[in-house]
Amino acid sequence: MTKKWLLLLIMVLTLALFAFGCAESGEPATEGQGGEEQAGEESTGEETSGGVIEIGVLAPTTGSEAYYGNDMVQSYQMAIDEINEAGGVLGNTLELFVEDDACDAAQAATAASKIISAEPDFVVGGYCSGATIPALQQFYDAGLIMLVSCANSTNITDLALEQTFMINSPGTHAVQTLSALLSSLGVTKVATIHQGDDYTKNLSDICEAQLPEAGFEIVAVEVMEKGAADVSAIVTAIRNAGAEFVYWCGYHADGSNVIKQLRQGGYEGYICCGDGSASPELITACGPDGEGVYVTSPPNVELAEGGEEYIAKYTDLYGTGPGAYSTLCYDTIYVLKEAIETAGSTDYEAVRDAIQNIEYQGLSGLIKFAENRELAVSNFIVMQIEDGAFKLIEP
Amino acid sequence: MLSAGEVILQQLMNGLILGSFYALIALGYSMVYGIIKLLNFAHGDIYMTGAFVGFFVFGILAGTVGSSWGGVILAMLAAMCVCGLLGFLIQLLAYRPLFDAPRLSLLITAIGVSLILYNTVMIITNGEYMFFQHSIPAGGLTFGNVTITWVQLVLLAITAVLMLVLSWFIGTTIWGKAMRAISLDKPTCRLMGINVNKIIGLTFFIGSALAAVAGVMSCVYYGSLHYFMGYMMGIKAFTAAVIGGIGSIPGAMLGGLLLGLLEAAGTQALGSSWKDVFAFSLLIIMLIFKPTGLLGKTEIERM
Amino acid sequence: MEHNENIKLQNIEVTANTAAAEEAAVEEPTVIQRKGIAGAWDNFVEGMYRLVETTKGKILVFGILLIAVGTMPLWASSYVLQVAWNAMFYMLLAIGCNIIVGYCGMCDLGYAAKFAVGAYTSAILVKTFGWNFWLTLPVVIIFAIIAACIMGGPVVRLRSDYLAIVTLGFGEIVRIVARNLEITGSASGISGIPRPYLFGVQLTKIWMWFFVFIILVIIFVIASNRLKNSRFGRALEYIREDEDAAEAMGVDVARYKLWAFIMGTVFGALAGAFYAMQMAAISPNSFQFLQSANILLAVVLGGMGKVPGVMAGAAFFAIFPEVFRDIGEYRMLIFGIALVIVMIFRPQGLWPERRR
Amino acid sequence: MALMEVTDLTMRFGGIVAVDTLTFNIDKGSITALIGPNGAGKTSAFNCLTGFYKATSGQILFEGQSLLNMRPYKITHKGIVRTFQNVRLFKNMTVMENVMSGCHSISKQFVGGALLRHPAQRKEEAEIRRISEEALKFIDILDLKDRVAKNLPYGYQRRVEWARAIASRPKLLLLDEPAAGLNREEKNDLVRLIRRFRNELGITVFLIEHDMGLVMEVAEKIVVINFGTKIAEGTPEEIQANPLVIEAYLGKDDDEGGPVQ
Repeated sequence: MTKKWLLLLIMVLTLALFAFGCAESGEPATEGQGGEEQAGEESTGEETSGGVIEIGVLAPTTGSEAYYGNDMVQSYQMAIDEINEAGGVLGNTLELFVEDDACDAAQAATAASKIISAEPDFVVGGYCSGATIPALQQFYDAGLIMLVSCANSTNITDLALEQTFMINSPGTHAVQTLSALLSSLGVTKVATIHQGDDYTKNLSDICEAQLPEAGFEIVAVEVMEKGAADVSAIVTAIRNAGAEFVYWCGYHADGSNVIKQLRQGGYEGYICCGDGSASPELITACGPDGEGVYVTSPPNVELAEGGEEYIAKYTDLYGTGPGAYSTLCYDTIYVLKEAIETAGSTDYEAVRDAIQNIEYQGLSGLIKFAENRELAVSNFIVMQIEDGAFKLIEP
Repeated sequence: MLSAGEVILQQLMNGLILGSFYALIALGYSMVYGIIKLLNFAHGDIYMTGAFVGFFVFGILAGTVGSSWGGVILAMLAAMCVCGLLGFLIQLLAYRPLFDAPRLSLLITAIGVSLILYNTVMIITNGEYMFFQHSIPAGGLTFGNVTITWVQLVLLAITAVLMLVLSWFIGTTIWGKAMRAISLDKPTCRLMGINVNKIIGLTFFIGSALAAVAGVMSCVYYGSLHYFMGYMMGIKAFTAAVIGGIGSIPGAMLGGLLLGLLEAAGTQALGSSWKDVFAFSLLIIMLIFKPTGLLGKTEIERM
Repeated sequence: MEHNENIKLQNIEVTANTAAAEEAAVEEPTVIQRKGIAGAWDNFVEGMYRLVETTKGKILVFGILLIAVGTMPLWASSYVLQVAWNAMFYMLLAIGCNIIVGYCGMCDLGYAAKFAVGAYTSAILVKTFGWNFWLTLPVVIIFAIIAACIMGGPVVRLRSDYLAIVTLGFGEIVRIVARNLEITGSASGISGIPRPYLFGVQLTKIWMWFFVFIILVIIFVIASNRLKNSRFGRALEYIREDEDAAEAMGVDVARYKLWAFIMGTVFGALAGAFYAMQMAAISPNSFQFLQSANILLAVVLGGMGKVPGVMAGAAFFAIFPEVFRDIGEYRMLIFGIALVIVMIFRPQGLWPERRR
Repeated sequence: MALMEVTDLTMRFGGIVAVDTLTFNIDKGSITALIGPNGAGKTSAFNCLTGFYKATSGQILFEGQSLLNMRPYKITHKGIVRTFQNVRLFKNMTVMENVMSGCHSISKQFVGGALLRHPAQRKEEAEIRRISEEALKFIDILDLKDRVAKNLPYGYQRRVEWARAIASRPKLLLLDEPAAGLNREEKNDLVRLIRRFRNELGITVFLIEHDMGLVMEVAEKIVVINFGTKIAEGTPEEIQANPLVIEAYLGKDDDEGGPVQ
């Protein structure tokens, strides 16, 4: 028995070590929750000035997508701090109430109900489409306006919820841009690689549906599981299919691996990445293999006006550079601010109509909604990696 | 466009490389299963930990030894030691108290250990991918449209050497013989004066060290690493171990290489979205028709 | 056979030396009285067991439980209800999984596949074909039986470790197939499933689902207990304890294992069907290996084969991450450590056993 | 009249012939014993009879029906029940539940009955309980019925196993070394019990055993095998006088049964 107790002691000690040792890296997650604690104390303010406008955030701050989730929370927080410093919205300060969906449908449902229970005024967030969709239904039932910052699956549009707006351009816009790029390059045989999840598969499906109409041929659709190391067999299959152009629909983390292996495996045609890979990390991770790779992306922070300031400020605050969706999240808060100011209150109908009719020029481009609450105008651009940096090109 | 022959040659090469990763990890599964009948769920995460240890050691050494093969070899040795010790400690702290408990409890403990490793690395790396930048010269042998890089050849060579060494170790040394004896009959080994716990510890050490080699190799070859890289790799390696005949060392090697080749063939023939279905279906069919695996021995049940 | 002789010899020695002591032990079952908190806990457990043995005690305990749970929507926020709903959903799965793992002793690492079958069947029929949800339930059961035969049929004769890996394989296959097929909505899954009606009321609010799930849990518990305390359930337990002896007593081991599989799958599939309706959206992501592992862990942590135990385990699984939401990433780490510690100290699970 | 006829039974493990053209009969209502020195193939023969091993060749007839290639549970359903050399109880279950397993082969309710609990199922459950309690009473361990099997001393575990066996109301009871691990007093009880099985319950008993004293006392017919083949068959007196048997035992005398007294 004593032996067992000794083991217990060792385990507790190890645990304590972990807890102390990792306290630093856990910082970003607690930052969002600081707001949460305060929010609990104060009553939810209505449009009267001096109150608090609470914004619920649904983001995957733990789990496989924790990196993006934390990046989202940080971007929201940055926007909110700026607004609060400048006097808030209609005299009210903004506060975040962050809940973690861990990119999992069941946890997202719980997180959503926790957000609803806290009775915020608005909800933003949503990274993984699969986790966001069940939550959207709940927000709709609870009568909360939701601005989906990142998730851009067309399935969200298909739900046709009257208070749910998508800040990110849907995949259909990306493919329109892609189509223009293909024409300018004069290639016809296209292969896509997705990662088997909602967002990337959706993008690949849109390619399969739209590109043949525009006269291109999809010669291969391959899937690379998230985090799978080996794609050499896929590369060979793509080469064998005779693809002249590979469209990588997945995320930047795996993207570098795919690009490297495509080049190592002897593929010599064009490579293009979707917006999931539009991150400067892609360039560093790819090294020389990344040269010449195209990216269809929402306006890149670095290329946007005021982008450098943004990066500098973000890096200064959080120690790392902003992620691919950072500006979308940042703009989300500003869209909300402008809508509230236009409406003059936090009234559901008024703010919803204000958002529907908004025209906001943000870091991520023009935000203006179509009838179906998707972005009306595609904000996609095409970039090419040249000498270790993104360069804007006109397809 | 590649010719049919080139496709086959290229896919064969792809399968062999992937298969050697599977084989190295499968060895650890098979050794541990053979000796204490435990499906060591944490093994995939030890592979992942090995990759990260290698990555960090490589980063530290890059300044002094350079970021070519020298650094890689040193990083590999360091990762082997650290992961070997880690495997030994896991066995000592988590599994040993449960050797006499129901098998399912042991399995659950293994899942628990897996969660611990996985989440620890996730917290340390903040859930981000790491990228392994080395300066190993590119290039290799070219046959028509097919290129086999030097890195690939070195990886295959390392795998082959390790397997030969392991076969020698298990087959001829006193330690190896003790391992085989324990897998047959633990109580009798105790009576014969074999320090069973020590041998089990050694088994974990060796299995984990091999997984660490695979981890560092994957850093070099694929260039990126992340905290969940061990999960699917672990499952696939276990599949490989079962296909080869779990508990059998040559079986693990054969199973690993075979699974790698089959996956490459599956990707080529059915497309990558059905690749895993193909692999798992094969596993199930295999188990139905030859439950002992390719090289496993049939045990005569005794009443 | 020499081996057997050895054992026999050992047995003789043991009996000879301790025959007298054992004789005494049989006359009077002595239970070692533990001291301190452990002793108090033992007494409490024994007391509770005695209490629920009497009819009055049963009514008292279950009455209090029912009132406490039944009035929850009055005083709890929708978040608490959602967590409670989640806990009950896990309970349903754990009760189903318990038939396979707890009663029959088969290691199932692919239980998520089983509830995926129910969730998808129901969701497709309701969303794509416009069926009434309640009418899909018989179809769900039929599909569950077919799926269990496909998944279980070939493997019930295999050794337990192989069973684990085969169930895991099937779990992955089901998820990948669901992801690749058009009818299952591929990677996006099926969303916007219309909520079903009950007594003319559309079940949109969480408290409605809360009550639906209370009823489901009660049905599942009763069904599971009935299965356990029957010839069928006992046969499963004989198999778990000793397959050869069970076979010698006339139990068709392969057939009963398959039926344990079928019953477990039917329970899981029904739970899955209701899950799809409450969430109004399902996707292959909800059926990952982690989900299977969670269910298995709930069963083992709670105490295999003991229905209240596995329910407690499931509740723990649903509530633990919520309680520790604030520590974010650390919670799964702590959970892993807790799991290892529990297994080392109580490999038979947390639920206390009556000591007799 | 022969209840079971074994003809030319052969069992090979790879190159080893464990049972070699063994032929004998078990008469209805008799107490028959199979004996032989260590490694003579007794247990292998026994496992062939109960279906746990597949006989390589030969024939086993029970009431004129072949048992070859029949799964063990089917054989139990025919009315043949066995015990194990090393007690194989369902360790974590109560004595009562253990004994109820005996009734498995004589009852038939399944999943439907379990879930619906209709009158037929209730009646059968009550019947199972009644038979099990009777069996426990017969072995005289009814007061242990709520104890967990693994907590019982060895001698009592054996008794539970016998109760379990007779609860299935078998026609033929196969005992695999029932005296193993029992002390003198318990062995005497066993002799009485075996007689009672036959006399009061009408069960034909077949046992394999090491303990010569016990076998000579209880068996009416003895079959002796060595190296898998039958070397003698007859009444205890005939066997005691048989020179082949004496040679077999004296030549390889290494078990506690000792030479023929």
